[in-house]
Formats: sequence, C-alpha cells, structure tokens
Amino acid sequence: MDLTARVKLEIFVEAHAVGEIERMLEDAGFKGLSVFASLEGAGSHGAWRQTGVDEAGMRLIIAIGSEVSAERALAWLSDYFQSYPGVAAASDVRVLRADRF
Amino acid sequence: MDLTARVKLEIFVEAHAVGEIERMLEDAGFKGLSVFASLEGAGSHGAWRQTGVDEAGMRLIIAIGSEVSAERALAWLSDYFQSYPGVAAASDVRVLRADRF
Amino acid sequence: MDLTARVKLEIFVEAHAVGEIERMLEDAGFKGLSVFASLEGAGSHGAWRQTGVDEAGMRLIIAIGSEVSAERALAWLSDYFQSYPGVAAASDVRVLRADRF
Amino acid sequence: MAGAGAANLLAPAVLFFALGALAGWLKSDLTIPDQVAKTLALYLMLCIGFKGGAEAAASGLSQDLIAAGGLGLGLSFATPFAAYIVLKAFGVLDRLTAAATAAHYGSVSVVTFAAGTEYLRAVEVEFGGYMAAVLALMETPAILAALIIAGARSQKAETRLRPTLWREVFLNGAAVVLIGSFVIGAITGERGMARLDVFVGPLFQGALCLFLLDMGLVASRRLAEAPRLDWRLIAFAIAWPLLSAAAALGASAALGLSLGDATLMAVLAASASYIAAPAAMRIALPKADAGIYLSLSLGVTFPFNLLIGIPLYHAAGRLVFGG
Amino acid sequence: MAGAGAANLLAPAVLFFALGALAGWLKSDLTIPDQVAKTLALYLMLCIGFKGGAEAAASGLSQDLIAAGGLGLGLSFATPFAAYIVLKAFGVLDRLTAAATAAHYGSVSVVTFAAGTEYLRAVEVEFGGYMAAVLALMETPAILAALIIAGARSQKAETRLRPTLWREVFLNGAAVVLIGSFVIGAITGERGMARLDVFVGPLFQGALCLFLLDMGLVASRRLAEAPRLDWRLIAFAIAWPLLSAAAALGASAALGLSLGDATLMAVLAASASYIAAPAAMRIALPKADAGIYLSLSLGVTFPFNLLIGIPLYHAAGRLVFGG
Amino acid sequence: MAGAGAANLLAPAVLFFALGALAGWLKSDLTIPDQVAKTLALYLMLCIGFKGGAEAAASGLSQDLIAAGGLGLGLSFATPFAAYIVLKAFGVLDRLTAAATAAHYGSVSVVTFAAGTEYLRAVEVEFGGYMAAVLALMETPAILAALIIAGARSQKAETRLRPTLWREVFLNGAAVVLIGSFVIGAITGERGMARLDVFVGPLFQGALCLFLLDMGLVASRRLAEAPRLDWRLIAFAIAWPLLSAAAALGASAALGLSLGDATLMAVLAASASYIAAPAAMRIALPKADAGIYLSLSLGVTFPFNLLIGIPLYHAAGRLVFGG
Ligand SMILES: Nc1ncnc2c1ncn2[C@@H]1O[C@H](COP(=O)(O)O)[C@@H](O)[C@H]1O
Ligand SMILES: Nc1ncnc2c1ncn2[C@@H]1O[C@H](COP(=O)(O)O)[C@@H](O)[C@H]1O
Ligand SMILES: Nc1ncnc2c1ncn2[C@@H]1O[C@H](COP(=O)(O)O)[C@@H](O)[C@H]1O
Ligand code: NA
Ligand code: NA
Ligand code: NA
Repeated sequence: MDLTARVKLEIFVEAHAVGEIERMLEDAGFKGLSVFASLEGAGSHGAWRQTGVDEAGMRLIIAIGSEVSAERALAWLSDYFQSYPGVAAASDVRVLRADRF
Repeated sequence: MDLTARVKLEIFVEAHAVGEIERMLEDAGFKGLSVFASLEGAGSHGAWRQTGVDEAGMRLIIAIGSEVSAERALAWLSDYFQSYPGVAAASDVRVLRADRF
Repeated sequence: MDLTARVKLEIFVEAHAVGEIERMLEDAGFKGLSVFASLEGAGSHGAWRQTGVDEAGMRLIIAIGSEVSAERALAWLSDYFQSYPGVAAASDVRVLRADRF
Repeated sequence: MAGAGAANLLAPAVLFFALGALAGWLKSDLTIPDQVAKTLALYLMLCIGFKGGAEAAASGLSQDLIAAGGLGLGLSFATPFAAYIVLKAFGVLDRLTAAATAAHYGSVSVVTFAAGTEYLRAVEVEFGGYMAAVLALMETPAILAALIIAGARSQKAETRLRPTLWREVFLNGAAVVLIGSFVIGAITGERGMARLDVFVGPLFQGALCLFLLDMGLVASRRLAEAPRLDWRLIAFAIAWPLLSAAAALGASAALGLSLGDATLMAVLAASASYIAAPAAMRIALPKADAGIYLSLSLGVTFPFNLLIGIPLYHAAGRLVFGG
Repeated sequence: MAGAGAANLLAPAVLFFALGALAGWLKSDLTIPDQVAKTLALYLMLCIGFKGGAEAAASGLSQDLIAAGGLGLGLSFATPFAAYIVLKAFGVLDRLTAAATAAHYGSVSVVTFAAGTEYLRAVEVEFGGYMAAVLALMETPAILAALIIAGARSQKAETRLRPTLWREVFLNGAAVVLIGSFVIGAITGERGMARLDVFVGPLFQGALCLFLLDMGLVASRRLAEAPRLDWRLIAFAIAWPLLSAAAALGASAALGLSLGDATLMAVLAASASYIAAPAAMRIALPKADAGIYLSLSLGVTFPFNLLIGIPLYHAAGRLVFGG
Repeated sequence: MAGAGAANLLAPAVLFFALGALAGWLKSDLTIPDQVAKTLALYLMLCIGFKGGAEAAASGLSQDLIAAGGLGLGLSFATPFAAYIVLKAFGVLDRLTAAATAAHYGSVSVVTFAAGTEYLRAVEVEFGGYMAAVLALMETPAILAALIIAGARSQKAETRLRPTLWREVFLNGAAVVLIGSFVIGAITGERGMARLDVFVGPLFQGALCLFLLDMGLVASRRLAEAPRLDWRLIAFAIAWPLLSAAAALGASAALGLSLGDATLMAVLAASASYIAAPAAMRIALPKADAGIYLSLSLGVTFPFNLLIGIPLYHAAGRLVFGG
C-alpha cells in the first residue's frame, strides 16, 4: 500500500467551541474533520457527565492533516486553552490518498 | 508489561457501509472492531451534520489487528474510496494479550 | 510548538465497568479521561449492538497520561481482562502543557 | 379559498416550521436531538399508516384504491424520466446528480402528505384512508427509475453493494413502518383504532409540530450552507411541483377520484423525498452531489409545498372538481 | 377461548411485534434509536408501577397481596435451582452459563407482564393492582439464587465489583422506577391518577406498540446471529415456561387468588428476564455466555409467551378456576 | 394553607423528583438518556409558551402584562448586582464565580415555573397566560448584568467568542422555543389550542413527572460530587430565594397584580437558572467555577423551591393579598 505520513489531532473541547474550532482548523489547512460526543469525563476543571439537563458536554474533534497544519492549529489551541477547558493531542498516522489531507 | 506492536485502523465511512466493511475486516483477519457515531464532519464531499431528518451520518470504525490484516484492509478501502466518501488512517499501537488480535 | 511525549490509552469495556476503571485510572496517576459510547462491535466474546433493549453496550475510555501511569493501568487491566470482556491499546502522542497530564 | 390558504399558514404545525426556519436562519443553537427526530419520523409514519389502514378497512377496499394506487405508481415511475430531461437541459448538473435529483421529485415526502391530510381535515374535505397506501407505493418506483436512467449497472462499486441497495430501496425503515402499520390498521380495524385513538390522533398533531420545528431548522441550515444553487435549479424546485400537481389533478379527475383524494394525489406528486431517496442515492449513485438534491428537495420544495402548495393544490382541485 | 387467543394475536401490540420480527428477519435497516428504546422501557415501568399503586391504594392492601407477593418471591427464588439442574442435565452448557440462564427464567419480563395485563383488559378479566408490586418483587431473588448456584464468591474478579453488583441487583434503574412509581401511585391515589390518566392510559397502549416493534427487531436479529443454539435449549425455552405457568396456576389456586391474579402469576412465572438479569450476569458471571441466555430469553421465550403463552395460560386458568 | 403545602409535597411530579433524588443518592444506575431529557426540556417550554400565548390571546394583552413584564425585567437585571455584593462579602468566591453565580439567581428556572403553575392549578388560583412571556423576558437580563459586573470586555478570549456568546444569550434554544411558542399560541388562539390540547395538557403533566425524575437524579448526583460547598453558600442558596420572593410579592402587590400572578412572580424571582445561565457563563466567564454555580442552583435552590418554596410563596401571597 502507498501510505503517507500525516498528523492526527484529537481535540477535546466544550460543545459551544466546536464551530469556532472547525473554522480555525479550516484556516490552518485541514481539509476534513469529524466530531464526536463524549458521555462523561474528568480533567483539571473537574468531572462532568452528559445529562441533558445542565451540561453542554464535551466534544472530541478528530482532524487528520499535514504537519504544518497541525503546528498552526496547536499554536492556536495553546492560546485557547489559556481561557477555556480542554486538551489536545497530536500523533502520527499513515493515510491513503495523501492529496486529500 | 508485556506489550506487542499492532496496527490500529480508523475508518470514517457512511452508515450504510458499516455492515460491508465489518465483513471485509473479518476477511482481512481482524478479530475485533468497534463502531462509533459521528455528530458532524467535513471532507472533500462537503460538510454534514447528524440531524435525524436527512442524514445517514458518518461512522468511525476502529479496528486493531496485525500489520498484514491492516495492509489487506487498506487495499480494499483504497478501492472503495474511489466510489464512496470516507477516509482511513493507520497508526501504531501496543496491546496486551497479542494473541487476541 | 512546545510538545511533550505522553501515552494515550484506549480502553474498550462494558458500561458497568466505567466507574471502576475511572477510579483505577485516577489511582494510576491519570489527571483526566473521556468516555465515549460505542454503537456496535465484535471481539472474542462475539458481536454486539447497542439496541436499548438488552445490551448494556461497550464504552471507549480515552486517557492521556505519563508512561508510568499507563504502565500501571495496563497492569491492572491485564488482570481485569482475565475475567471481563474488553481490550486496551497504548500509543504515543504529543501534548501541549505537559504538566496537565 | 384565500381564507383557507391563510388558515393553512396559521395552522400551528406550519407556524412551528416557520419558527424552526427562523431559528436556523438566525443561527440559534436550537436542535431537536437526532434520535428523537428519527423516532418522530417513524412515529408519524406509524400513525399515517395505521389510521389509513383502519379507515380503509372500515370503508372496504374500493375501486378508488386501485385507481389511485395505479396512478401513484405511474406518476412515481414516469416523473423521474421527465424531470431528468429538464434538469439535464439546464446544463448545470452532471448526469448522475440529475438522475438522483429526478428520483427525489418522483418519490414522495411523508411529512408533506401529513400536512396535506391535516389541511383537508381542517377544511373538512374527506379523503380515502387508502391514500396512505398510495403514499407508500409512491416511494420506491422513482428510485428504480433513477437507477435505470443512471445505468447504475455500469458502476463497478454498486455490484458489491447490491444487497444493501435493494434492502434500502424495498425495506427501508420508513417503508416498512408505513406499510406494516397500514396492514395492522386494516387487520385490527375499529377495535384497534379504539385502543390507539389518542396515540395516533391528538398526539400526532403535537408530534407533527415538533417534527416540523426540526424540519424548519434543517431546511434553513441546509439552504444557508448551499450558496452555489443555480437560479434555474431553484426555479425547477418550485415550478416542477406545480406541474406535477396539475398533472396529478387532471389524471385524478379523469379517473373519477374524489376532490380529497385528488388533492392528496397532487400533494404527493408535488412533494419531493428527503429520506428514502437520499438514502438510496448515497448507496447507488455516490458520485451524485447530495448538496444539490437535498438542498432542492428539503430547502426549497418542502417549504414551498408546506406553505403555499397545499392550499393551492386544494384550490385548484376545487376549480377542476367544481367543489 | 380460541376466540380470545385469536384476539390476542390480532391485538395491535402483538402485530407490531410481528412487524418488527419480520423487518429484522428481512434485514431491513429499521431501528428504534437506543435512547428512545431505553426511555420507552422506563416509561412502561413507570406506568405499570403507577397504575398498580393507584389501584392498590383504591382497593386497600389486601391479604391477596401478601399471598401473591409471597408466592412470587418463592417462585423467583426456587425456579433457578430447578432450571439449573435441567439445563446442566442436557450437557451442552457449562456451569456458569447454566446458572446465568437459570437466573433469567426465575426472574421476570416487564413487557410480557404488560402484554398480559392488556390481554386481561381486552377479555375483561379483573386483576389486582398489587400484581405490579409482585412483578417488582420477582425481579431480584432469581439473580441471588443464580449467584448462590454459581458460588460467585469464589470468583476473584467479583470481589472487586461487589458494590457495583449489589447496586445493579437491588437498585437497577428498572426496579427503582417500578417500585418508586408504585409507591407514588399508592400515595397520590385517585387524585394523582386523575392528573396522569392520559399519560399512563391511552399513551401507554401506543408506547407498548412502539416498544414491541423494537423488541421484534431485537429478538429476530438476535436469533439470526445465534445459529449454534442446541435444539434441547430451544425446547427448554418453550417447555419451561409451560411448566412454570402450570406450577404458578396451581399454587395460585391453592392460595385462593382470583383468576386474573393467577393468570398474571402464571405469565410472570413463565416470562424470562432480558434487562435486569443480563445486566447482573454481565457483572457477576462474566464468563457465562450472553449469546445463549439472551437468545433463549429474548429470541425464543419472549415471542412464545407473547404470541401463544398469554392466552394459553389464561385458558388454562379458566379450566382450573372453572371461570 | 398547611394542607395546600402538604398537597404540593404529595403531587406526583414532586414525588417523582424525590424518587430521582433518592435513586441518585443511593447511586442507582437509573438515568434518563440525555437526548430524551433535552427533548423533554424543549417540550415543556413549547407547552408553557403555547398555552400562555393562547390564554393571553383569549384575555387580550392587558395592562397587567406590561406591569408584570416590566417588573420581571427589572428584577432579573437588578438581582445579580445585589447577589454579587452579598456573595463577594462572604469572601469564599473569586470575582468571576461570584458574578456567574449572581447571573443564575437573577435568571429563572423554567421547570420551577412549570411546577408553580401546576401548583396554582391544583389549588385553583388563576393567573395570566402572559406570565409565560414574563418567564421568557427574565432569562436574559441577568446574564447581561453578570457580564457588566465581570467586566467581560476585558477578557481577551471573549472577544473571539462574541458572536457565539450573543447567540447563546439571545437565541439559545430554550428562549427561542419559549418565545416562539408563545407567539404561535397567541396567533392560533383557541383554534390552535383545540388541536393541541391533549399534547400541551394531559401529556404535559406526565412529561413533567419524567423530567423531574431526571432533575432529581441530576441534582442529587451533583450535590454528592460537590463536597466543598461552604455553608454560607448553602445558606445563600436558601435565603436568597426567600428574599427575592418577598421582594417580588411586595412589588407585585404595589403594581396591583393578582394573587396568582404575584405568586408566579415570586416563584420566578426565587428560582435560579440551570440551563440558559450556565450555557452563557461557560462561554463568557470560563474561569468561573461551574461546580459552584450549578451545585447551588441545581442542587440546593431548585429542590428547595420545588418542595418548600412554591407553597410558601403562595401562602405568603395570600397573607399579603388577604386572599
Ligand atoms: N488526560 C486526559 N485524557 C483524556 N481526556 C481528557 C484528559 N484531560 C482532559 N480530558 C477531557 O477534556 C475535558 C476538559 O479538560 P480540563 O480542561 O482538563 O478539565 C475533560 O472533562 C475530559 O473530557
Ligand atoms: N482529514 C480528516 N480528518 C478527520 N475526518 C475526516 C477527514 N476527512 C474526512 N473526514 C471524515 O470523513 C467524512 C467523508 O470524507 P470525504 O469523503 O472527504 O468527504 C467527512 O465528512 C468526515 O467526517
Ligand atoms: N481488535 C479490536 N479492535 C477494536 N475493538 C475491539 C477489538 N477487539 C475487541 N474490541 C471491542 O471490545 C469489545 C469486547 O472485546 P472482546 O472481549 O474481545 O469480546 C468488542 O465488542 C469490541 O467493541
Ligand atoms: Na413527487
Ligand atoms: Na420467570
Ligand atoms: Na431568579
């Protein structure tokens, strides 16, 4: 198989931030992304649980793109996380059809 | 800990394809898989959002298996993605109880 | 960007085990985690599907932490999986703000 | 007539659609959770099928059913060919997208039908319970027609997916619930109706409001994200329903259907699918542009029929039928 | 009697189960979203509990309640021992799977009970509101019996999970809603019933149809995925309910219960759990094969009871009680 | 009076809240799936708005509406400033958490309002349909007040999120459904009400029970996870509603509102937001501690108002109004 190295970002943020981060990822050069809903979690801002009553809930945004795009996005996120809850992690993946990313 | 290297596939596809891809993964040698529903996303086929009205929605299939199985699955997917929306990524993981994968 | 290497655990377990594993991860030194619901899957205990009638469903717990914490958690899990269904995988990630993990 | 049209615009269900559309347009974060929306859609079909079946059982399977059913099948199958020629003539759509869009206009919208029946109830015009069966019959032929148009056989990928595709075409959840509930309604008849009257009656009205609120959100968000729609396509999405409704009214009159049945036949012909057809097209014609066919069917034709089409077709029916 | 049996088969709720089973068998993509299915299950229990409590309050806590409650507890606890011996005797199940399966047959199915009460209402046979409390009482003892059989203490893993297990056994969501609603119904009595009558009455019938549609889908899909079921196990899943129902009818007659109460007691004894028992078994006996116990309870015994068992137990009751 | 208070405690909806709280406290695994809970919340607002609008249309827009609306706006905007001063004086909260908490107490709780209207219906005290509009008016001003207090302009991050924030403040789903349904109810009036009466009437009572069951679970779980609550904060979460209710009753009497309207005004003033305010605070004041403001509003004030506050405010109203 003809696989190419790319970077995968996994970004955990509050639901209200998804729209903004989607725009940011596009600006950073990502050509695609996927969003998932988390059920519960814990972090430095305490534990939370999706209940439908009081919680907006956390989302996981997965975006696969180039090293350069990932750098840009992480720079932005590093600033964002100064104010807002959330974490992000980057890792190496191999993809088909490299031009799509 | 006694960890063994394996390959993790993350496959983003439309809901209608899940059954077929599950069968393919089994044929390729994967002994397990898990399927998740995505809320919204974007890619070369445009942006979509799970609404319950018009969208079938994308799924994320995670399957951990051997290098050989992953190669086979990716070859199949490379063909599949000629016609259908979706992306796939492979990455390295370490697992317990290697014989299970 | 100032990124630091960490280990990401992905743990697939039945819903009833989530509380216990959350406690275990905290004891092992993880400062955060996120839990996701899986729709369907297959493994050595057969195939299952989230239906709302008979299935408790599988969960995916993602936890990013130090190598040491991951080692501890995997040791515990290796014991746990002697009795209960589930699998776990570790992989390398790079994170912002290393002190948070 | 004008009064009746205005009455439609002021029906709660239509106003909830408008509320949803407004909220979507203002980018409110309002959403109906997707699992609930899916269930509402199933529930509406269950009610439509069950009520139709129970009424059909009460009045007996008449000749009208055969006439209406035959007409519906014919319209659903023939429409895509005509629509495809028109759409291709514009020169803005590729072959597959034109075929997929044509499938949507041949097939039908369950919620438009539901709004049509509510409208007729409000203006106290009778119609046959079997029209629910006609609705079910009209879902699929248009999809088959589109496959013929597209020559789907030639597509390599499709071969592999054929079983999934045929299941989606003939056994999609919507069709199964609609037809199954019709049969159950017909079997249990009055006795079944007595047990489920609140569930399929007063509750239905409310659920329709909630679902239309969601449809308004989805329709306006979809339109907002589809800036590239050519004006000719938008004109098509309004003119085509008018033409289809006219054809359906004429044929219904020729076949001797009642005013109510003819109005519903016009509503069905004018309506465009947004559940069964897209699901089948995603499998059978993945290279067709879903952004086009969903924006037209959901973003233009659905609101047009709901707000203007239904009372208009009824008014036209009264002219034709001299009612 | 034959008429009443046929009437059951033609009740809307039973037909919706059949529709779901057919759709699942044909591999239709129809599904009831899981969050909605879970809510429907809770809602059904809320209604059963509340109505039972309100009726029990109206008629006062009679001696019959104590008799029926005691009988239910006894049956639920004793059944698994007998079932275990039979299941082990076949020689096809390991010790833990046999124990877990036995737990399912000692415990009860809420929806089978609901269908039983609807059946009795349709044939106009009275029963005590306290039978809802008996239903709640019968959920748990069978699970404890299975733990004793399996000698769960000896399992290392279980120690760690004991708190989770005991919460699952005594405080699972289903039990809490059922018992809690019973108490609330008993406290608020007629006044509460006046406020919630539509919610727990006509709506209940419809929700039961929707839930049974889902049960049909789940049951037939589960059967389709369980090709390895030994014929002796299938025979067990049909014969055992018959035996249990007979025992329950006899004991009910001996204790002087009414025909309606005795029929429901037989339905409870014959029914097999598919919510509380599997949840507890996954924690307590993880090495037991869920494919076996769920396929039997959900795929064989549930449909058998729903379609044939309920009218049969009632007919047998009429013989015993000379009704 | 004591009888009425006891009657409240024995209303099914209140008992279901208690059941949920008990289940949460016992760590039962009972949960209402989140998509269903969200839909229930939207549905309750739809009903409250629609019924209020229809009633307001029937009785005409009176001067009372203007008086009540103005009072509501004033209370919602002014309360946070006073609450902030008190909260800061305790010395246990940082500036931002105090401001965010103050926003919650100025804003309102839809479900507390719903419980208040059900209570008034049970004791047969009339109130104006326009109180639903007052409820909608009181959601937002408190949030703006908190932003002023916190000097949110100075926060760098907020600039970036301004559009999201303003949409959340003025166009959050709850507000849109509440106001939209009010307008729809007002437009369709009696005719609309006739079509939706079962949906917004008897069904509402049941849905309120189910939602309060969930609120009980959420409230008690939240309290269990918040061991660090200072006793002064808990005292605030009980005393502040009492003060607010007293102020609202006095002002209502001065403005010449009816007993029913004044009681609801007190209920609104006493209630604390747990949907709109937290959503806005997460965006605008992310450094405020959500554990504090949600535990107080949802874990202390909500149960207090539901169980004790509502009948108390009504009793106090009767003293003031000599009713
Ligand atoms: N180490 C971690 N691993 C996985 N998810 C995390 C981790 N830390 C935080 N999260 C997720 O991100 C959310 C916000 O994190 P925090 O800002 O640290 O409270 C948490 O509630 C979790 O859902
Ligand atoms: N770079 C990416 N990162 C993460 N998810 C993606 C990416 N590209 C595509 N996807 C997901 O796969 C779906 C189909 O992709 P596409 O065929 O490119 O439209 C998208 O709607 C996303 O949900
Ligand atoms: N190789 C795998 N890749 C991804 N998920 C898996 C894999 N094996 C098991 N799982 C998940 O873990 C669950 C339990 O696994 P098992 O104990 O092997 O039956 C399965 O139902 C899947 O959801
Ligand atoms: Na059509
Ligand atoms: Na039993
Ligand atoms: Na307030």
